[in-house]
Amino acid sequence: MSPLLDSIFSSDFGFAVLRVMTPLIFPALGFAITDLAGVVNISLEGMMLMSAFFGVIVGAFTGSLLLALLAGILIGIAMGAALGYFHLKLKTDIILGAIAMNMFASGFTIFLLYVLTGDKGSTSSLKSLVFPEVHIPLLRSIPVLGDILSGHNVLTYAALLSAIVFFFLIFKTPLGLRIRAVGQNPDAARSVGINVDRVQLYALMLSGLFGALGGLYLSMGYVSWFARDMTAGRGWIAIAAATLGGNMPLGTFLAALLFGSVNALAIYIASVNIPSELIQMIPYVATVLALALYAIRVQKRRQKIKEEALEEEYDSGPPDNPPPAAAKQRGGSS
Amino acid sequence: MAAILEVKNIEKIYPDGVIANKDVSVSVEEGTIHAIVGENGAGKSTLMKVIFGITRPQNGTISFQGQEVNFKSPDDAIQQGIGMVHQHLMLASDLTVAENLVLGIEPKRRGIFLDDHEMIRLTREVAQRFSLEVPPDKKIKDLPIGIRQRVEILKALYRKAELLILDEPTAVLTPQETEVLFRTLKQLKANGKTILFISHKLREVKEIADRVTVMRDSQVITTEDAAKLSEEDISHLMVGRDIRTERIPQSETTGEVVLETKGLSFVNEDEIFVLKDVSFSVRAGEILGLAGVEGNGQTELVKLLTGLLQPTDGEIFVRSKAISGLSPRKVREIGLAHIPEDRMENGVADQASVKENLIVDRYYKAPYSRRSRLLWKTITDHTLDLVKRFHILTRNVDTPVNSLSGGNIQKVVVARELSADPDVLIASQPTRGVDVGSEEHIHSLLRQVRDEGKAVFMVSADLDEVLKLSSRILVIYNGEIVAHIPDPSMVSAEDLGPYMLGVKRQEDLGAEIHS
Amino acid sequence: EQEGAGEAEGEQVQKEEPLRVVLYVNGTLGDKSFFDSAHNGLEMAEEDYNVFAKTVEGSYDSSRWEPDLTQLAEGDWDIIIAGTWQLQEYLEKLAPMHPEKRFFTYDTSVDYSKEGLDNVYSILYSQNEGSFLVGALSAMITNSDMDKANSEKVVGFLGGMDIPVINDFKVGYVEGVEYVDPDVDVLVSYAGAFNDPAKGKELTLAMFDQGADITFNVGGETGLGGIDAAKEREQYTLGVDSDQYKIFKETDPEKAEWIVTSMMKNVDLSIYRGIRKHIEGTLAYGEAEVLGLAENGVGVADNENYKRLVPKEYRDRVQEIADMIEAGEISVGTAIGK
Amino acid sequence: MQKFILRNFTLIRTLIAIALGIVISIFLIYVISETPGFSLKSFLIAPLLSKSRLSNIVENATPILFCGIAIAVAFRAKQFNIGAEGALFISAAVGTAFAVSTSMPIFIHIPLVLLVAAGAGAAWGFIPGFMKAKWGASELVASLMMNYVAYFLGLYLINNFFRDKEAGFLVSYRLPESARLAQFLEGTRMHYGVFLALGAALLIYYLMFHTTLGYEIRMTGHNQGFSRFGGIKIFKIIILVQVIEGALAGMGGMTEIMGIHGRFNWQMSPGYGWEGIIVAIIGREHPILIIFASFFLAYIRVGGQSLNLLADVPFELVTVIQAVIIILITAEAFLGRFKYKLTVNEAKREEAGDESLA
Ligand SMILES: Nc1ncnc2c1ncn2[C@@H]1O[C@H](COP(=O)(O)OP(=O)(O)OP(=O)(O)O)[C@@H](O)[C@H]1O
Ligand SMILES: Nc1ncnc2c1ncn2[C@@H]1O[C@H](COP(=O)(O)OP(=O)(O)OP(=O)(O)O)[C@@H](O)[C@H]1O
Ligand SMILES: [Mg+2]
Ligand SMILES: [Mg+2]
Repeated sequence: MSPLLDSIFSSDFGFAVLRVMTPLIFPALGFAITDLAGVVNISLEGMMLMSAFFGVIVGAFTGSLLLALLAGILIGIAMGAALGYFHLKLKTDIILGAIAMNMFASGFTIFLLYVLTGDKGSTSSLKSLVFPEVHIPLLRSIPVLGDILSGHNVLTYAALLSAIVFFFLIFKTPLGLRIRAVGQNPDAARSVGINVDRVQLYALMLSGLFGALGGLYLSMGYVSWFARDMTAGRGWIAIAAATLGGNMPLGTFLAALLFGSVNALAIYIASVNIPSELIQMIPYVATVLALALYAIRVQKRRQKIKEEALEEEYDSGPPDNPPPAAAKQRGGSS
Repeated sequence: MAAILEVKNIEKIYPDGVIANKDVSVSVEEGTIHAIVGENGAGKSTLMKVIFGITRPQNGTISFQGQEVNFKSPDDAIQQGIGMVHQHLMLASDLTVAENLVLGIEPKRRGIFLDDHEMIRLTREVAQRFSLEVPPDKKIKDLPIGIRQRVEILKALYRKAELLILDEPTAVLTPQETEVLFRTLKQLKANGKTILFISHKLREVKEIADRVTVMRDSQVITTEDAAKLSEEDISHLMVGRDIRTERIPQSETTGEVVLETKGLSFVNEDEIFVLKDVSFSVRAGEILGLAGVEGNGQTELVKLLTGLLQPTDGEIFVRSKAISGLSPRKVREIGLAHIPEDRMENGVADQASVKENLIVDRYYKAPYSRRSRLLWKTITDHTLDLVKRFHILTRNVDTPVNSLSGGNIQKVVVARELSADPDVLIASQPTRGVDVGSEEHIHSLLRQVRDEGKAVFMVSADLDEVLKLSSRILVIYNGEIVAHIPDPSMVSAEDLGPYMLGVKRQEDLGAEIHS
Repeated sequence: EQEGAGEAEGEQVQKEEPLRVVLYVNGTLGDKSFFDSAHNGLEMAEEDYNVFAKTVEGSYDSSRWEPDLTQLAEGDWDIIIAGTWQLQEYLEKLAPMHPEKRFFTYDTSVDYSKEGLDNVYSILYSQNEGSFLVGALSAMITNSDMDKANSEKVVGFLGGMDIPVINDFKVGYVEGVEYVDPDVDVLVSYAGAFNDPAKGKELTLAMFDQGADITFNVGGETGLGGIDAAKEREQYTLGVDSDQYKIFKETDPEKAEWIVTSMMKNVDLSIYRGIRKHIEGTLAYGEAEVLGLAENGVGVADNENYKRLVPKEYRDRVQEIADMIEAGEISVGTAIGK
Repeated sequence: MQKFILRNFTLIRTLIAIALGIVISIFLIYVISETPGFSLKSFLIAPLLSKSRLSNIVENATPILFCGIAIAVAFRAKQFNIGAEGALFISAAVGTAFAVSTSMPIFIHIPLVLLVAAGAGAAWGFIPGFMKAKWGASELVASLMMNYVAYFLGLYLINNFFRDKEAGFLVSYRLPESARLAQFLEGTRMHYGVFLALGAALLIYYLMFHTTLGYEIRMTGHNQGFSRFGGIKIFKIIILVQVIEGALAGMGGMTEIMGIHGRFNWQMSPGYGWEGIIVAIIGREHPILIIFASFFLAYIRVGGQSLNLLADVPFELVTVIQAVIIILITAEAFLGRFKYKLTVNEAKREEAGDESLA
């Protein structure tokens, strides 16, 4: 048992957390951006899969990492655009459209895989490329932290960076402003001449971009080949992460960190003599609990604020409030 | 003077087959204020939407500044110099004033980033230029409705609108705010802008418009100089009959106290003290009017009275029975009915049918259902009856409410609440967005309810309405009752203004309010 | 019409009608082990004999297996091959209804005490015995002073899911380890899925972190992740079902290098052998054949990498143990049927 | 004519979309298959010709229908609980556990097992429902995560307590005969579960449109503010619809086990919950339409299987074709302009017809 504890408190564990997080942060941000824009995209699973596949294939056939990256990204964006076309133009229900995209991606990748390699399981017969690992000179020399933070795949750093880029994109660019406006009140956006469909299309395409990076990491970073349905539900967990994080960059990052840690923990204790199903359940149970606790806390805080305000009122007489705004009624709870 | 806008032979049929504009032609002269009036559902908003490029007509042409135009979207219209302030405000409530203002033509820094400072500077600048003060970095949701509307107007002006369309801009404003708005409009006119504006308040039309177009049944009846028409003329043209608009004296008989509140306080989610120690009572056979600038706690007060919110402190009694803590259904069963202030938020389920909307408070009772089974035949008969009695303009009772015009939606709500035969009626903005004919109709219904010995508590932003109907008036400011007017016939709108704006306040109200 | 002939059901008009064989897999191809292996066996037979072969993937959707098999039995196939325990019951139902047809099943056996199964040939493999051998080898390696062997006595087992077939490997493996050295710890991890290589990799890395110096991967695509982890950490690993060293030798030699050997389950050979015997007329229908170490049904891949990495002394010991199992001197436990 | 088209527009559009989807599939099949004619026949006709395939359609439609109406109930109340898949899995596991550990006469055992399974599903729906109603937690995320929990918990239950040790695979003990749903047509696997599903669909139709509870559910979905205002207990409705969803999905899972497999034998989650979402949306959340949607989807599924089995089109391509058909069917705007034109013509005609009334 002690090697287990040792290993959990080792820097390897921290390193693993970051590695496990990477393919969650990307799609989580991808989901968040669409949710902010009012076009929930639940086809990240499919987007990741397609990019994971095309990255490996293009990489293997051209030998160029750059081309592989481009191909992966382009296919992700194309998936976003296709969903946009179906939903915005043909008015397909977006949830259904996304489910169909996921089905499509699963079938299409395996079919092409078969056509191109004669194999239906994975591209392990191809010599595929991987994104390099990066050792950060200064960081590396810090005792424990260095071991955790340095030496990751370049896409892991890209994932961390993405959260920051996401922040700037959403809060500091015109497109971000438009995305938020469209998500909150499409009529308002329309009234100032914004093409709502176009903004939502961009959001879906950006979501494809993020999803693509997640997929590429899976097949060209985490491992070095594409395997059928290799996303194995990460696109779904990412949605949970984004929701827990309130679609905000820091929140999403923290939620992904939580998932990463819980998952890594489940992986490290997998060899303990507990029924494996129960261990595999841990990350999901943890999410449900986190979701509940988060919601409860929000509600408690609201309650407390009320009580405090009331007490203050009695203590100090009527405060000189500005004309109070109409209180918004929250749907859902009574 | 030249016509800036020339609309010819517009025909508009909605996808569900409703003909909303039929051969409509209007000419608007540059530098004038042009009013459009007409009953609910006459097709006014539709015409504006056609002009602004929101929806496209089947037939007809539009010329703007001498050129024939064919707008595919509002963007085209904006580009050409048309701005519109919609009947329902179009603002993203989580964004700031400045963000809402520059949305779509954002100032940039280094090519890609939003320039926050420039955004605020621009807001200040345009606000100053047109003397419409707004707080640039406040979120919309934290602003009172009057300010929000100002932001809407600024949005259009910021985009260099030459023609400004205002769809019922005064429906949600206090007299003071309306006053300010009109000053602004006159000033804009002086600057050479043209204003096209819709209102149901004929007094306002007379006050500000140069020309008036009257619509009825999807058609234009006439366009005239405003000076040539009296209010009576206009209303006659609109509905094809005369409408009484005089004050009706209050009957003297008031009975026992039916509704009473004691020390009501409420703190909202944003930790703001919205109501402070509110106490009053309403007697059978009277209408107690509550005047006040919107956003001073009226919304919450009404929700407390109807069980939609629970008070942070204090008690509410109906016939001496405490009702706080009871569910909305229990409250209704005790005999309370409620016309909510925002019909779209609480009053109707807009995708449900007229029929389904008319039974929400009674579907579970006989004769509408038996042992949990809905009796559709009874329900249909019942609703047909209500549609007829309350003059609701709808194709049939299965039409979804969202394809009714604003005023008719309001009538759906009023029909349901009045037909519940309540002991106490809480009426919040009962005639908002309703045409003169219907307004009069609703007013007479409220009086009828009063005369039947019911207690009515009415909240309205329309001071004329408050003065006209109320037996007594309370004024609310910043969550507190600041004035009690036992005899409304002694006061005018101007007298109430200082109380509503918090300039004046009566002391020691406690006992008096319960008179 | 010209088209009609060669098309469709593929009636090939040749001098002699070919033997029509269909393989139905209740999953999909591409697992690099079990089903792929069966498919290969069929292809080998097609190459060497006058056989028309087809493989149908039935996917993992259990509700369609029975109707699919029914339809195949009603079609014009001579031999229908359907493996795994999951299809056993359906074969027991179908075979008596189609006495003119021949059925193979592998990795399971129909219950011959039931009526009318004279036309079914069953192939069983003793994967527990093969796993015992690699288990024994693992115990030797963790105790050894081989390059990458550490001082801790820990080895690892990565399973796709916690289910009997996988556990049959595990039981053999654990017993093999204990046979050599009862003090060695066997870490056992399940991924909960056969298609998550990233998780397989992560689990294997964690086992390496906990001191394992060799791991055994039994988990389809997930297992491939385990091999990738071995490559990344430069640690030893064991392949399963097919000779996985050979599979990766060409495309990824650095990876292949760490595959000490593979526990072979020679499904391909057994199916090929069955078809050959059928053609020769020597196949005994109506009974089950257990292919163990002796029959070359399972075994340890003896390739150049094995020879390169593992000292002769260990390899000999493994062979010795194999002989003892064959001779019945060691009996290996199983997870199936208990 | 115009009037007729307008009145039945949705139906007509759906049919055209299906036709178009099929044309596209034909095109794909022509590109892929070396024997396209035969492939097409296998895909579209074969399922209708053989008794066993026809029965497959019915078998397949059964759990999909259960899940479809289950999801429709929740969606009608705007509760996006996508946990039918999990509810189905856990209910089948719990129901199986109960069935194999009890023995009673058949007419008690069957209803009781179904009840237990429905109860398990209901409990599964209650959790996200309660979290939403009480604390406002997203039911979409909660139910999604609970699908995974259900999967592992179900396997845990069967693997550790009810696994048939005689079997070479992870399956439960066989259900006793008294807990099996009979197959009613010799030579097929069609079982009485399909009648339960159809009955449930009719019941839900009645519930949604002819009872006060259905009214409450629909109004809550349209506008919560309005419903609360009218005195409807939103809290109760939010939980109740998810409980109903779980219970119905659970019955769907259990009838499949009782009618077809006779024991719990799922290694993978069977995916009916996801297909339930598809049919709920295609069927516009209307129980009667969902019946048709379920049978249609089952037909496409079985067609795909037969294509895969008989012809040379790989299984995965069938998935692709299904995705294409689904997208086309739900393309609301497809032919939208055409409809608008018809409406306008019709309105004008009416207008001209009764000028005097206007
Ligand atoms: N989106 C729509 N779809 C279908 N019918 C509509 C739609 N919008 C409006 N209508 C119908 O068109 C007619 C004209 O409506 P419009 O909103 O133009 O009236 P209005 O004159 O602005 O009335 P109000 O004074 O009540 O706002 C009404 O009969 C209304 O029911
Ligand atoms: N017998 C009836 N008599 C009158 N009205 C009915 C009757 N039955 C149902 N209704 C009303 O007609 C509506 C239509 O019922 P129906 O069963 O056709 O569902 P629907 O219209 O397809 O539902 P939706 O349009 O909301 O999807 C119901 O919502 C209800 O308002
Ligand atoms: Mg209007
Ligand atoms: Mg309908």
